[in-house]
Amino acid sequence: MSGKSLKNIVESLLFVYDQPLTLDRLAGLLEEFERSDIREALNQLVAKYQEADGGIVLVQVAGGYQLRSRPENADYIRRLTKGKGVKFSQSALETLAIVAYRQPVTRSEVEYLRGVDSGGVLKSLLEKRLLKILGKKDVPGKPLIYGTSREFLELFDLKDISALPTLKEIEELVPPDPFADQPQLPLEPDAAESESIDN
Amino acid sequence: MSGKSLKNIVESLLFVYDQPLTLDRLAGLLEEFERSDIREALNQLVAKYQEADGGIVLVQVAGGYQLRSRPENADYIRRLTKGKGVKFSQSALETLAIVAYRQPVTRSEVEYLRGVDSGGVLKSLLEKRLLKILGKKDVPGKPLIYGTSREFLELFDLKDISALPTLKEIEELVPPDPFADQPQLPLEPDAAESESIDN
Amino acid sequence: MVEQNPQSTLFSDPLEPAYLVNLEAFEGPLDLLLHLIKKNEVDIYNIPIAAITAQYLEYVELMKELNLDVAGEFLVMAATLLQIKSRMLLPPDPDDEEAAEVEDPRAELVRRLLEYQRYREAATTLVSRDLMGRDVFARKFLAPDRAEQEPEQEQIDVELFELVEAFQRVLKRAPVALFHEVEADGISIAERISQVLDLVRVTGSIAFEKLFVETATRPLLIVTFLSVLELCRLKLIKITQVQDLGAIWLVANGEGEGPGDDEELALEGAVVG
Repeated sequence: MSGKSLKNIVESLLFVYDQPLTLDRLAGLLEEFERSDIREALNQLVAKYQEADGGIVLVQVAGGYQLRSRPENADYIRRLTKGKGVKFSQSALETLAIVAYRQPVTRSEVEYLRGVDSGGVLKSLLEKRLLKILGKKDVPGKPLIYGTSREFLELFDLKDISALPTLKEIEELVPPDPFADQPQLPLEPDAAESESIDN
Repeated sequence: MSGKSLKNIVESLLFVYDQPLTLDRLAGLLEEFERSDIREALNQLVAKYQEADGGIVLVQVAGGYQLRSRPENADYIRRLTKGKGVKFSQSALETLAIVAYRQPVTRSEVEYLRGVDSGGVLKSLLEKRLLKILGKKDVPGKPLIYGTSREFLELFDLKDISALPTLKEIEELVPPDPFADQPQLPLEPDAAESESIDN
Repeated sequence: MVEQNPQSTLFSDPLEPAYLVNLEAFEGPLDLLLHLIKKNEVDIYNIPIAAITAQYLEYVELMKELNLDVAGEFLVMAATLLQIKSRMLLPPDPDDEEAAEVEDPRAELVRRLLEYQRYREAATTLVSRDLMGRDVFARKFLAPDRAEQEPEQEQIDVELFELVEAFQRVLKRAPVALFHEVEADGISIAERISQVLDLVRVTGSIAFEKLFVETATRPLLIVTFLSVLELCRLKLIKITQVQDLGAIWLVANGEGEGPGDDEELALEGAVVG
């Protein structure tokens, strides 16, 4: 295999791996190549990245080699985290789900279902405008009653709350046991009586 | 700031991020730059990576741009990642193909085409985030309708859903008779013509 | 296994061992039929239905002998094949001028097989592409300093299915029998509550019976009834009876004091979304 290919392979490996790769490690991975050729490929890559002077740099660090983004661009990269689709925490998602399916619902009902204090989560969902306060329950303490908002519908691309898939619809995706009580079907008149095999 | 710098910044962003970055997203992140300049930087980068022919490739996928390892080097990379690659069952693939080409599609349409219960497969593809629930179809029973996700496009290296390989036309296969004047195969007898989505 | 079974004479051509291993692997009746068509090298547009049906039934029987679960779909297809076979045996009606024009009994089956084959090929094409995680790899995103996030600029990245999953999780853990996902005609209690509250709020009060007039199905009656109970429990509505044995009225809570801020709030809430 040509040096160019080996160079490409090493570059692919450096790209995929998020930690520094040592020559030893590379030699271990690429058994069919000579250690000296791998070293040469690394040198070529170092030269290539130096010359390219681009948004990716190849650094020697911790005894190994690592591709990194250009340090000068760090400010821009930090912006990525900001807009990175933030995954809901499990507790936020659960709380949102309970309100969506059980609305109108009070905090104590949410907490009863979740088994944990949910005040903070409810507050943060209110701040994100995914929930809204529907009113106050007419019982001692007048607890707030929560429901989902228009923003909630938008987030999940729902026309209205009735477009929310019911649990039944999801559960129906898994057939209970289609073979449980299959009626015996006479397949062919002449074969039917001779064959009675339980399956 | 020079055009070269912008190119570098975009390259750094593409390098760091694990999902395809769309022009919209980049324009949102890099507010101080003109959208047209960002597009130009992307074009320059595409040309650069094509020319470099190295271990990293720049692909247009799922509506955006993404740096990936060169496909030819997959064997070597798998040594690094311990080979926990993706594996699909035939039923998962069939179902994915049907949803991809016929979306928005209901479970019963999938099952008619496959000839078997497909609830379990649909659920597992939903769990793998390759499919998503698009809403409910506006026909009696309001069945859920499914479509493919961004992750689907990313997984199969598709720029967008129109980049799917063309489906072989059945008409090509059918000789003039005896089925030449067959009416269109009714996929869902009571809902074939209405494709209205109620989500 | 087949050899030990006296019924193995049933098989006109002995099954190659490799095939036995694959028996389970058929995705369904269409998959099995396509296999038989290919194996017999027959024209898909002119399937020798008697022969193919016989072989199909043999395989289904074999599955049973091997104690494999024979899914209902295989049996339905068996019935379909037998029906096609018998229709093809019928002599053409001499009185029917258009008999020759009548659709080939195999036509729909052929269309389904072609359509199925088409998607199977598409699946093969799909999986031969450069798959992320198998042929191509991206880097992991190592988020820099998360502390700089500004919450109000977060883009929320969540799928509807995740919401449903979250609720399922809650239900699994939740104290038993607190509520069931009762629903009727696709209407859950939550939705019905919202509808009932809506009605009551808009009209101020509504006769209890009126809620049930148009609701024909029993499940919907139950859902409606449970919704009313739930609304009472939440004290969002009041139930009143003007005289003994008179009509029962559902009254929006707070209605007696006239429209106020409270009502407005609740009204907004009633029409969720």
